[in-house]
Amino acid sequence: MLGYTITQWIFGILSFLAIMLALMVVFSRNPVNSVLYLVMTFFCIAGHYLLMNAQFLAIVHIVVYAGAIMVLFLFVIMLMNLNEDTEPQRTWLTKIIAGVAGGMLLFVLVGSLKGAEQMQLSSYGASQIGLVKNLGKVLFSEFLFPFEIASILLLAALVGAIMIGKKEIK
Amino acid sequence: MKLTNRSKVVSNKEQSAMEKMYLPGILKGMMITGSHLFKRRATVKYPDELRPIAAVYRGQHVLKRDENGAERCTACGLCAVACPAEAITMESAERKKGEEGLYREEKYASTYEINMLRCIFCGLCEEACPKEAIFLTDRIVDVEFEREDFVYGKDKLVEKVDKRVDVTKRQTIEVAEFKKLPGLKHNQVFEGKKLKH
Amino acid sequence: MINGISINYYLLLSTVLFIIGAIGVMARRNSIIIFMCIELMLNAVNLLLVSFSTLHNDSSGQVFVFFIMAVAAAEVAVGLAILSMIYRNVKSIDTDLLSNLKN
Amino acid sequence: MKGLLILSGLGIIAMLAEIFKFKKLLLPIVLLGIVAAYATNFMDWNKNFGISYFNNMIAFDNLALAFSGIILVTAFFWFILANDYFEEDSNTVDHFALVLFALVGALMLTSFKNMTTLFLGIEIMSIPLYVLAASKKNDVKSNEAGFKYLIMGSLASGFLLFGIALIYGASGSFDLLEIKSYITNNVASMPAFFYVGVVMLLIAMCFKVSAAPFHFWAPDVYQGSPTLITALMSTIVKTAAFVAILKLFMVSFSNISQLWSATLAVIIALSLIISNFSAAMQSNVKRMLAYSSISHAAFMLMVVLANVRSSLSVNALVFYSLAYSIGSIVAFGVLYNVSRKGNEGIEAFNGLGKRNPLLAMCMSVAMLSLAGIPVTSGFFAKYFVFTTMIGTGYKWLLILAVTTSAIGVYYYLKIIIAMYFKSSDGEEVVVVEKSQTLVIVLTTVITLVIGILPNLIGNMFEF
Amino acid sequence: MLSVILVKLLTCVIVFAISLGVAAYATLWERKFSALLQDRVGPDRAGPKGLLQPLADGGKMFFKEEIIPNVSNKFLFILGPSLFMVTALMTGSVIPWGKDFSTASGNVYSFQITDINIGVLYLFGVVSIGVYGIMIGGWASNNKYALLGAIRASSQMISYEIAMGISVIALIITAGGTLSLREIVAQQDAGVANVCYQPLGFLIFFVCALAETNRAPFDLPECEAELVGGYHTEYSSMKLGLFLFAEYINMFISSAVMSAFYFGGYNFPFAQELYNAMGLHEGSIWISIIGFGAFFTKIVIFICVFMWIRWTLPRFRYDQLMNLGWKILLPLSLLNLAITVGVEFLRGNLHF
Amino acid sequence: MLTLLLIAFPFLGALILFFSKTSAAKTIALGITLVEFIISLGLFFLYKHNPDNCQLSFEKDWVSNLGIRFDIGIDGIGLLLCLLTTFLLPLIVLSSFKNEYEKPFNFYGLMLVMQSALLGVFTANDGFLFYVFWELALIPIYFICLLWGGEDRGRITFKFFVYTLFGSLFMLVGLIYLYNHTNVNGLKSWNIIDLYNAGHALNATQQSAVFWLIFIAFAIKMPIFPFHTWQPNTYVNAPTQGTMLLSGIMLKMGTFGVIKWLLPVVPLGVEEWGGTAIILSVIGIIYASCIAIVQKDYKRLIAYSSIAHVGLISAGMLAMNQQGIQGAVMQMLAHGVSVIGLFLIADILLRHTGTRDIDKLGGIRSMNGNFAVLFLIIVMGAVALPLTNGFVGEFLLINGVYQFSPTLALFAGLTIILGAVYMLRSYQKIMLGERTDSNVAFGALAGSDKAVLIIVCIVIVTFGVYPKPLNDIAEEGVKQLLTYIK
Repeated sequence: MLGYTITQWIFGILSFLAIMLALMVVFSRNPVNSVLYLVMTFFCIAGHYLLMNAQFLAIVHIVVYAGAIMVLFLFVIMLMNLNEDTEPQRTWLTKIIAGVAGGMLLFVLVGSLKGAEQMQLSSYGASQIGLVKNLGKVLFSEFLFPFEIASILLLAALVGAIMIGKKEIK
Repeated sequence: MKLTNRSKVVSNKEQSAMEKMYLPGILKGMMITGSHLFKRRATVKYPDELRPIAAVYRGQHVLKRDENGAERCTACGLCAVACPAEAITMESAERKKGEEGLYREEKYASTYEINMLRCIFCGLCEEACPKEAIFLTDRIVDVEFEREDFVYGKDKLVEKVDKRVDVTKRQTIEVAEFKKLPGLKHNQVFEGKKLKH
Repeated sequence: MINGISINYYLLLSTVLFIIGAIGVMARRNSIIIFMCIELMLNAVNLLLVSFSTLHNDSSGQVFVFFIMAVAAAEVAVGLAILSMIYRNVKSIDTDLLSNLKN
Repeated sequence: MKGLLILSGLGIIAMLAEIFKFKKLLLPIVLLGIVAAYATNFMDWNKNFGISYFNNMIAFDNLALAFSGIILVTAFFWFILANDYFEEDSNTVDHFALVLFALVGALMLTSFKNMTTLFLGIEIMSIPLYVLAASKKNDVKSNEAGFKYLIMGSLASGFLLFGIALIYGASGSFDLLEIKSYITNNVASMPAFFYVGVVMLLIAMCFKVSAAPFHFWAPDVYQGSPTLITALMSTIVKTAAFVAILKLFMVSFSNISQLWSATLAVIIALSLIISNFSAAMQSNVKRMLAYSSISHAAFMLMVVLANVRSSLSVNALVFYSLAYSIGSIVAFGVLYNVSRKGNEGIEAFNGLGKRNPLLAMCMSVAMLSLAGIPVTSGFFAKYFVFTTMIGTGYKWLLILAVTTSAIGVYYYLKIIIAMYFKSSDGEEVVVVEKSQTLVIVLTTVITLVIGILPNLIGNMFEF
Repeated sequence: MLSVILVKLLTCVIVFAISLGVAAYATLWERKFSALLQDRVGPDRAGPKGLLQPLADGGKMFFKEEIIPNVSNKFLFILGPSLFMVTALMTGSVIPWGKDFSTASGNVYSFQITDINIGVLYLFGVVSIGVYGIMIGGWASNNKYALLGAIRASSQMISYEIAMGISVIALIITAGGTLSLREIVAQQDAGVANVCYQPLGFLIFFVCALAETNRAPFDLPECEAELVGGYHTEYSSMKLGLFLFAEYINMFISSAVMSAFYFGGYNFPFAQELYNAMGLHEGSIWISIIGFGAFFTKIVIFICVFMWIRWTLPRFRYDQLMNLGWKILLPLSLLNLAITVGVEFLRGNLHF
Repeated sequence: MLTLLLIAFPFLGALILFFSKTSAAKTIALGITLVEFIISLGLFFLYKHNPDNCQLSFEKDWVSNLGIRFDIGIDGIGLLLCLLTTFLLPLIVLSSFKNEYEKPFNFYGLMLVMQSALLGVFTANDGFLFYVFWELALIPIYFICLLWGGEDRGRITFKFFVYTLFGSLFMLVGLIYLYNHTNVNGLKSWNIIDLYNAGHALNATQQSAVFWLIFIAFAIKMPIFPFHTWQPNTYVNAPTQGTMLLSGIMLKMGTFGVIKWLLPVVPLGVEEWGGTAIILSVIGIIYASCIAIVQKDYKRLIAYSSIAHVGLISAGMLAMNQQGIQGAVMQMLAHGVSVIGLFLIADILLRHTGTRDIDKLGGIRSMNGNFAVLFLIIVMGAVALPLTNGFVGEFLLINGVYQFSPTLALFAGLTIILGAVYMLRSYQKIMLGERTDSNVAFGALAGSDKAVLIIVCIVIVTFGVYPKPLNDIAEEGVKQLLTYIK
């Protein structure tokens, strides 16, 4: 098709969608819509993961981000009953400044990312690294310490969130 | 203070470890509900099946005619007085010439209405009637869509000449005898004495 | 299956996503959206890591992504707890209203 | 490593205290634990040089042990100082646990050998602090501080991760040593995005240590947080973050210093100028200390910039961290006691010389130390930094540092003047708990002792 | 190739149809079953024995007037139930309904839409997306009751997902460390059903499945005594139908998952003997069909148990629900995991 | 060992005062300072003439890995300044007998710490130690000014502190720079001789840089125009004893620093930039003198005169010849003595009349003749008339500057004329002329004041007539120094 492979088409479409949806996240006036756009962005990213044969990661990505994190966001937004009317808006000037700053940053980054053209992703058949078994082996051998210590992180977050969240007992 | 002797004292005692597991309790509950799978259905498919009705069932009223087809009711109002639900209203009228075949006595009820929504089917009207004009029958009051339709007029209450309603089961001799006893209120009225309060 | 796509495209894509997130942080006043934009940035990083992982045919990049996810989840939990606490006190999550600390 | 385990265990024990009702015993237990951790640290000294744990994820070499030692000492004093802070709060055990977890993160930052452990260390240290900063639930300022800290922290994490990802992309590894060997082998042919990654890492770390122009969150956060938490942030967190920078940029990226040193120099210069001038204009002492911490950050960054790959710079950073931590403990301890009535302005110090001479004296010493006046530890700290810097090409930065630190004296002295010269509205005596007095005096004495005999520390850390 | 695709498509359609059909008849069966438990007859007017009742209900749903509240967010209002329905249907795709069979030409077809090696995670992923349907629907209604219902539903689902996940991890450890449903089922082929190894895990999974599907006694989100109709208070006609329907599909799928995880799926005791007696060879379509039958029987039994529980147990209070999830099921599942790991280690199946 | 005792003794005394909190602090402090004076006399007698290096030194490792040593010892110039310090301190203490300070133990304690630090500065032979003592001297005086100073002391002392610290940080940088260039058997060293060698090894540009880094610190301390702006206010606001310390001794730290720590270290730098510095000094002389002439406040007048004097000293020593430096040393001693007398007089005036305004004073001579005589002697010392001790130094200084540049010497010589103008004019206004309302009854001087003034006068006259013993020591010291410079 037009000289591109199916993969390239999929890549292109997913990327386009991801960027568009990400832009929608930023520019949508309604916070709930923002959340939904972000969820969809995450789906696109998960699609990319699948494209790179990182199946496990893709599904974990969905479970963690779409299934847990974004639900929390939605939860909070709904509890606070935020909608378009309550949405504060920055002045156009600030927005333009933010846009220009971001654009410049993008320009700098993209400019400096030259030189990677020659690096091609390795072929699909050989790549089994995204499978659960391989990931598990690496995670529990090489990355055992980070894995264990991440429990401290989660514990801390848990304790912290509960401490902040619970009502003050008088 | 106990109002009835069926009340139970609520106990807040600690549950035992076994009870705290809840599972046995839940299983017990499920056994109870499950056992109902094998119990007889209690449903009566009403319009198709009917439950047997007792002989003295008190259903829809009927205003009786005498053997000649004349209405028995004289609009004395005793039934209305007796009615605890105040469901009965009536208006009386004098019998005109030529109407002897229609009404048994000189006075008759030109309208007679029972509000079936108010009626509690206690049967006091029947007891109060000195003329043996009103009876409760084993017929079931029909369902209607409008409230007004539940106010039964004479068109529905008075039995059709060609389709008499059998009230013999209720019109027992004992009742008839009883009604004739002197000193009963309606007899007093009937005898032209003043009611004592 | 992934043949024929240069790593450059993934670099570009994640950079763009990252920058969009950064712009969001700058351009929005709603704290929750800002927070979400940060999540978007982290996801751009994840994408980049995975693509590099595929490039090098090395699992550690993907494993790193797990840690990022764990941290993101933890951060969000804490962050939203703080946000809801702020909302309880201020009845707003407009960042411009959060300026009690300026002298 | 054992220290790390002990601290993690302590955190969990702290959480159990509520359930098993030994809250009163918690502080002694924690202190004992910290001492134990310190002891294990001490025993490991020089022993397992270079031995790493878990596939080179983490290694407690002497450098790590030295900085962990500083962190633990600071933590020890901090806990004693904070005992009544813990008593006041209804969530005592949570606070304990969170602080201990933050310490675990800090220790990880001293010993990481891999980008994974770096990242996790930073987050383990930061997340409890986000919470602690916001821990005054009914105080909007505290909430705001926590929130700002969180947003800025996450943003920094984003940059950090992007940097790590790019570096990984180029080198194919998260291991510091492997990255280093990658650099040595491919100096000529590294893709451009590797450099971007390094710079992004630098930016992220500058966010974390609040160096200008990424400092804007720091004053707000320091001011809004509960005083003792601010103390924690400006001592332990700073120290840990600096070790991380040191290890990253002096160990891993030193071969390409020409890439980041100019950026770093600009950052340092900006920090020095902005922080000192801003600090001079503050009336809130906490805010002032925040700005001063930025300037100290600049000084510590100078050690990294000097990029002298010898014991000299490590020594300098060790000494600076210690001096700064101890001095800050005194300063914040006094500030905490002085500002109990809620007034954190400089006028809260008015007449302290009369209201509590001992406290005033300790504060004076601390201020002199932070300002870098001799026979206090702060002087030697600055001295060591100057020493490392003087051989490099950044002499203009050195001159700037000297000039601005003279400005720094201005705001430190403002407090001394307030204490001895200004009269307060009420002449009531500032009462300080015995344990706190002990800590404040002890730390003051340490400030003086290592100011007079820097050898005590200098000889200890020979790398 | 083409035939494979066609068969896959066909499988999709069949699974889709079965899901919908089962869900439809589950609504009828729910009423019937409750009637039985309560000594009643249940619906028996539409068609013989009331068998056409679901069609009547469906027709009614379709033809009722559609009411969208004026103040609601229209797009999201419609999106909510659709999403809920879609996710409910998606879960069916990884369930192995029967053994593979091969045709004479040697093509192997399977009674499964797709076997992905992380099927268990896929299930969890899709289930977690299902929360959005409820939340969006509840929020878009712009109704306090709906919002509260939605929040209840989502927090309940998220909470119970944890215990569920951990119990499944224990299961996966016993099942030899695979995340593919087909392998989990196949692994119970000759041996004993997993429930024998994982009784506690099954119990936890079962309770969580009840909560995940918002079934009584965990049907707090639609607790009419407090919340009118819960998240679907404002819904009417087919959009309400989608919500209700999806709930039954969820029930169906979770029954299927449970029977696959813990009760051997299409396997049944003495299956091999039976096949031998019938003279069926490996790969015969009849084996698949019998297996499918066995599977379906198990599913039906589970659905009955779901209903049985519904009509037995009273509804929880919300704090009780959360307490159960966090303070009982989660520790229990962790305990179960620990025991499993210990036992498996002693059996030599795990290496450190 | 005796040198160590010299430094440690006042410090110990200070500790005793701090902790005893006695109200008899004055007396104790006087005792301590007298003992200290005796110790320094001991040093004076133990001092061997014509040394080739330091004497009576005491060495100990301090921060060994950085080559920092606790290294103190006496050379000629240092000995003279130690003598000056130890001699002046009892006088300063004595002069304060009429003043009642709050918490005297702290006041005198700080003073003793200051003495200790000053002696440390004058005896240090280790660059780092020198810097430490240098900074250490700053802290007590800062507190003395801050706690016991006059109105507006906060702001003014603060300025003073920041100024001096600012300078000294630059000095530190300069010293570290030198230190980094030292090489003693592969190790770095802070020893003064090694620093000299390191300095000599530098090229002219480097030396210039180091010169300015270090010179700024000394210039601020002395102070030299244009770094002097902190000085008049500080002098005026500090308590009298503080002012005496500042002007009598602390000022000498700067000049001493130049002589011992600047000239021999970077001679090329001095050659390059010394002219500029001398011009600045001379500008300072004229500028300060002119301001002094129009000053109304007597204390402020003395303060400006101090700037003028120190300008001359600075010009002389930067000329870098035997006469100039020797004159500077002599002038330092003379100025120290006379300026203390002058400040005491200012204090006496204030105490007796309630004002220091020259215009409001007058005719005191008729009320207290003795005072007038003593005052006159001191004034004459200050304007360096022959037969006062000031003359020797001033003469040598102008001589030295003349060798450097006759034109500059001409301007520098103006200091004598201008000095005479403002000194004598103020004397005339205060002591002679009409009595004014404010000083109706100028009573007899207190015993302590009288004692101080008399001692000061005796010294002025004695060493004006017979300066030889001091001059000899100074000459030797300077000669030795010049060997390092060449």
